[in-house]
Amino acid sequence: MATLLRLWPLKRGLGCPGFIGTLASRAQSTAPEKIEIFVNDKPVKVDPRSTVLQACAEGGVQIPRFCFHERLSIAGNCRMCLVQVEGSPKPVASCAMPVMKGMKIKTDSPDTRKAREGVMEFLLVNHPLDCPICDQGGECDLQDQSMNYGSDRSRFTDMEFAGKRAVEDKNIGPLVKTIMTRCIHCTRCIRFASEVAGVEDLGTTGRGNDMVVGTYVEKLFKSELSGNVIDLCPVGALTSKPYAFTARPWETRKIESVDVMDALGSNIVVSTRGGEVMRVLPRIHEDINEEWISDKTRFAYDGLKRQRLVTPMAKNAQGQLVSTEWEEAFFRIVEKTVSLSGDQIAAIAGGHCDAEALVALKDILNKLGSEALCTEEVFPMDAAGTDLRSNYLMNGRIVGVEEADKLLLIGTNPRYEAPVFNAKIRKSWIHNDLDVAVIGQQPDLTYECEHLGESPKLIQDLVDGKHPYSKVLAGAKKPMIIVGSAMFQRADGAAVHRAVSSLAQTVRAKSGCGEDWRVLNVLHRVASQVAALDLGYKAGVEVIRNNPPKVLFLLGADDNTITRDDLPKDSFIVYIGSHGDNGASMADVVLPGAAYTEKNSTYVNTEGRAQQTRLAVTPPGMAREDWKIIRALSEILGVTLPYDDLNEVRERLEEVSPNLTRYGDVEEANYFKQSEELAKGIKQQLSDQPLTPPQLALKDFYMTDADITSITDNVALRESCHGVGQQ
Amino acid sequence: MAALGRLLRTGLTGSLCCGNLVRQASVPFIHHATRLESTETSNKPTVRKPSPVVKSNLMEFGQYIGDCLPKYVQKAQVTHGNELEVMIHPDGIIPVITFLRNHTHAQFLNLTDIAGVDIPTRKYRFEIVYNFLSIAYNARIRVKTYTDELTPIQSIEPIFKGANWYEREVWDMFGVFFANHPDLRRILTDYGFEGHPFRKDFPLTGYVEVRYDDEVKRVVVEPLELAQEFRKFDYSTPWESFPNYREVSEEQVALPQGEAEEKK
Amino acid sequence: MLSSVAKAAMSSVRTQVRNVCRSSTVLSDKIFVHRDTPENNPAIPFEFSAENLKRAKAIVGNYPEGHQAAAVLPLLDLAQRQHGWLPIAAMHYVADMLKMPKMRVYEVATFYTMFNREPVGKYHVQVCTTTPCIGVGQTTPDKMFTLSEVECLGACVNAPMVQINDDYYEDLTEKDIVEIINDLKAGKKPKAGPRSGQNGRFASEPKGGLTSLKEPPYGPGFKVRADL
Amino acid sequence: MSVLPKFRTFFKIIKENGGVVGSFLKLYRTEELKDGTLVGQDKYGHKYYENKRYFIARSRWVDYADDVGMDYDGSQVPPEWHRWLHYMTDDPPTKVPPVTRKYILDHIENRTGTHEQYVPYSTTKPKVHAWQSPRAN
Amino acid sequence: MASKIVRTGVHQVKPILSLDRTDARRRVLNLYKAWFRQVPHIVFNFDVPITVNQGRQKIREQFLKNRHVTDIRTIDMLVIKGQMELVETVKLWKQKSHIMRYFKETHNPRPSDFLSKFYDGYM
Repeated sequence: MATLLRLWPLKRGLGCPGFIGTLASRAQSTAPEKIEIFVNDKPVKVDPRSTVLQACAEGGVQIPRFCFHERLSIAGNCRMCLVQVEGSPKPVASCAMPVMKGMKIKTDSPDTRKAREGVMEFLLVNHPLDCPICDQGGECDLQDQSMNYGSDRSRFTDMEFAGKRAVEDKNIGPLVKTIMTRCIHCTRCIRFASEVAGVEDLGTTGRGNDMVVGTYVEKLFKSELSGNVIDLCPVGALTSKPYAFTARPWETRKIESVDVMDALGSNIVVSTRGGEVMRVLPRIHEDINEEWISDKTRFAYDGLKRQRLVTPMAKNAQGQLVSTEWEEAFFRIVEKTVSLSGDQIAAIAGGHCDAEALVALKDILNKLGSEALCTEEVFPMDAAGTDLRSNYLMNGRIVGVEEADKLLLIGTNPRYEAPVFNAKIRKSWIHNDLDVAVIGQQPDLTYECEHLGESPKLIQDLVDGKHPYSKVLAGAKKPMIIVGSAMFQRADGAAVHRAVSSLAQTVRAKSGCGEDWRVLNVLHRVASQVAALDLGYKAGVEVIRNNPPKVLFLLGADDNTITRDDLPKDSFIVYIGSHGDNGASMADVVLPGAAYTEKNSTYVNTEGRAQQTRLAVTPPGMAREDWKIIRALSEILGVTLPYDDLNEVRERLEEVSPNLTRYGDVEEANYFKQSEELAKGIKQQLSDQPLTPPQLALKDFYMTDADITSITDNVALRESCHGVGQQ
Repeated sequence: MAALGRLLRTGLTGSLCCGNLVRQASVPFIHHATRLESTETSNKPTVRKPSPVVKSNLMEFGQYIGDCLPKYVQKAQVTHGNELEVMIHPDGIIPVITFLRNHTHAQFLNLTDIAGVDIPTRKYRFEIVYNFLSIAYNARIRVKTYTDELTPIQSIEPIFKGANWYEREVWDMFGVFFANHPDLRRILTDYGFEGHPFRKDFPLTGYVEVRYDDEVKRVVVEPLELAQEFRKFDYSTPWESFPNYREVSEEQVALPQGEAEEKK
Repeated sequence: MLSSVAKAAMSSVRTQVRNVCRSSTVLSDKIFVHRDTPENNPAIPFEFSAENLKRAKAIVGNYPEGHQAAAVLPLLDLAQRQHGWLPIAAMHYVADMLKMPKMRVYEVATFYTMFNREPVGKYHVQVCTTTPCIGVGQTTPDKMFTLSEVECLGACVNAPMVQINDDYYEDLTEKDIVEIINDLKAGKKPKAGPRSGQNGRFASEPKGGLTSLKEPPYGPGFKVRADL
Repeated sequence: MSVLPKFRTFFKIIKENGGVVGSFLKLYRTEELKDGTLVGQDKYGHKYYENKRYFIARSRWVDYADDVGMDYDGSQVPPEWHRWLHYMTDDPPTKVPPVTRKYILDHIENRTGTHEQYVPYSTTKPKVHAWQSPRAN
Repeated sequence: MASKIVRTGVHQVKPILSLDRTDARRRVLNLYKAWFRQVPHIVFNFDVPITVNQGRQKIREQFLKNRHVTDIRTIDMLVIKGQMELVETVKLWKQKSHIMRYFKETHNPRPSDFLSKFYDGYM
């Protein structure tokens, strides 16, 4: 029956409160007066738009459920949430029943129990008893709830030897494992796919006893958010393929951390056992990732065990990097560095560096007399450049998109650059009538969007009001412009920046959205960029290319922005990082650092929110936390940095940029006017090259961030790429 | 000595005035076991049902001890249906135990065990538990007293020679000092061992590790370094946070309390 | 006294013992996943004929703007009528036509037993489930007959009955069904409707003639005040 | 009991072991002097002797080839001679040649202590795969 | 006067051995002397690779380790334990390794400066 119950198509504007109330709750502005109901004879005041289940939760009673999920539409097909309502002849499915004034709800009466026990028995009729070999065991809703509502004896005698109902497993890709016999048809995965992921691949076929959840035809569940169905599945029908049979949930240790695969800083929980990361799960953060994470976040952890730098390495006489001791590696660096003046030393920071390491590297170079500290990502340094924080932040916040009514994406593909953010855009598109327009090559997005064109000149046309869409923007109440950081990597990056910032100012002025609404947003692609810019790193390696140093420090920089050919023959490269890749291969000395699960460190996401990762496992072998390496090196170099422990580094961070230690807060910036004034000075002209986001296919999504995901060895993701490639 | 004299006096007068009571109390002791065998017809053989007769007898006897030694006995109670416990003040160890050993209607001549319990939250963190057996009456009794780390407790070695090693054991494991013990020294731990392992604040792993060192050709002791993290299990499920849905499956057995007499 | 004890004992026993269910699960003879076969795969083109296309447009036009997906049932039926059965290509065609996700079309097509997702014979004999079956779910080698067991066809008064393609044959006897099949084999189209089982009645009237409503219907003004 | 036969035996032993010098060398090498009949020689050049005059367990012995020098070792005896030497059989391989099968490996001596010795290694995969730098040119 | 008031406010406890500080001090000194006198015998009997002076130094160190203790009962308890140790030592119940335990020669204290901690991996 799910076919009929499900809301297809999720019509935009159909988000009436009772229907998808929870989803649209943010959009609702004024709350109506509360009404009184009675939960187990206890009076509770609740919102009249809420369902019985939510009302009971407010009254402190948790109602068992399988199909109901706060962030998905209501299906009401598991019937586990039955409650007795006085005056109603039959038990009521509380998840789908709106509250009414004076309702008397009994959540633990004998009738309620009996009803739920009946439901449970029916669910278990066709559920296999394979909990001992099921990966969901220990965190299974069915298991937990059957402890309360399960029958103590079985009516299953199977005298005909017919067995239980069996359903064939589907192959929906290398990430999600299906054991469909365990499925209880809650349709959460289907609703997730069609509502949040925007991929209508899953559905129910057949009816009655023959109902099957699946794809009907043999195909992959091709979504960048596919891993979330593993968490959603209340039973073990959908489990993680890479995690299969590796650990039990009760024996893992859970550490709350932050993801660094994209610039959103999704909140995650890292499950470890015996010094190994077993899996990564999402952690709820309403303002960033709600409770979803992208597949890269979820499945990149096996890269933490591959291609790792575990010992310091130095080049031997044959020019081959060989393992060595810390003392020896430091000595080699000192040997080269000691005689140099400051301007012959430089450093490049990569995309996954934490703020602690960045500040330490900055301090050591400053002490050595060098100012040549760059990030791999380019950002126009002309005019205001990175001096004004509002220039490089997602000023309107990630949740801002839920309020916005017009969204202009310039040269970005949020679906792969920030999948969770893309889900938020889709949510806003469904519930808030968000209009999306795109400038740049058209990406395959999960919502409808107007494609304005590919040329950057269009931006200027919009500013000048030549383009018809400029009227739409002007009519918007809360417009948002999101520009991908990849656009600043172009030769005419500065011009794009000028155009975008003047467009933002124009739109703001015309639409009358007020001073508080922030129009200009930059969507970064790497986790370290905002922190690096906050700390005063120069964006882009132009400085280094123009003034080749004798000694170059690479802090996790693997993008080949500077190669050996850019440097003099006798230059000396030191690589500090966790994974061996381009950076390490061209280095003379390699110092093994810690990956994001192995250190307590600070990252700032694209909206300027400082967050902490926490140490879940110790760095492998002789690897050390990055800032400690730099601190130790500074002592050898004779420019000892004045901090010995994490607190002292954080104090230093606070000195440099106080927002970096205000964890969880967004430090806002509002200097758009000044920035635009300054940007007017930029003389560079917009080219006619089409704006192309760097990631257009799902394959690109899985193949990026090579240094952490270590694609050459990352089995799951590689298979995924192959699978996707074949389709 | 004076205390002993007083005890004997009180004991005597107690037994004289409550002679009637004593007879009632002690007579069932003799038939205690046979009674149990004959009346027990439960179909659950592993669970011994306490006999109310036994219980009331024990309570009467506890009452009697309390009456005889009002200065020391703080509380008498019957736990688990048929186990008599007498809580006493630490000063009264010698008199009470002498009484229990020598009184005609007690004759707890056999010291089964001395145990210690560490409850760090209490003001007197250690509970010292004496278990006695009266062969004459086939009865057991448990005497409990308390102390802290520094307050010495009187040794009952002069009364029961068998207490010697038990008290050494309590000293070794808990660090409770027994005054007047003829030979108080460690009994279980190695020479040079520091700390008292049964104390709750003593870490499960100990403070030191012992290994044979090849260089010095001798066993050496070093501060503990754990090479492996503890296995820690996290049994909480999301459902666990809603205890409303957990049925209470076991019925709390109400412990019959002996009449508590808090004496100065 | 004794009886009350016995009753109490019995009732306590009864609460403890649950009934044993012995019937095994009945599953459909169809599978609910698609597997590519030479005669049914997405590569085989499917298109509405010009005539059907016109019909389809009309059907779609019945629904308000934005709710075209509601036309999926009639369109699938149209496709099945055109092709004889419903290949996956037809589902894709309908999905594209209505701009709805393919999965949603699969769901509809698998939900209704009237959609034949595998080739059926010229005559699709659908028998009420109570009839003893022979080789249900199979098609005869000459692709003439497909026998399937279906749920209630809504003609219970005239049971037993079969549905052959769109026609109901009711009040059947053994003789009738043999006759029907033979007729069909011979290429003739037997008369649909009630057969000899109830003496060839017209519809679902009682066998022994009318038992009520025998007198002529009352005219207007019956039992009404004369002055009105 | 005459002493004379003993002397005769003594001189015989001296003679069979290559005179006075040879006997001293032999004594130095094996710390034993015996006389016996040569039963055979294996592929390595070790010579096998027997003299029933000695007690069993002493009555068969091996005289290692000269090229092993002082580094002789019980494991240098090939299995077919090992059987005879340890009285598992009375037929030396010279009389009853050993059965050859294609799956029987060639005999090698115990290599413990040499650079060819067997060193156990872990068969489990390392938890963390270390990065190897690509070979320089 | 003030100190007297304070003392009356303090919880009354049963003494272990000593009744006042001088008594406790006497016991400590006696124990120290006893150990001190035994050192040559210990060194000889146990055949430990230390000199008499080193032994005495160690005893002094062990006593000074508890110099901050002021509670009389704690002092008494320490004296009792010290006495027990002495008996165990003198009666040769202990073995050589038990004596050498005081010297902790194989134990390398953890480094405290940043660089050594960095090299050792203790952070």
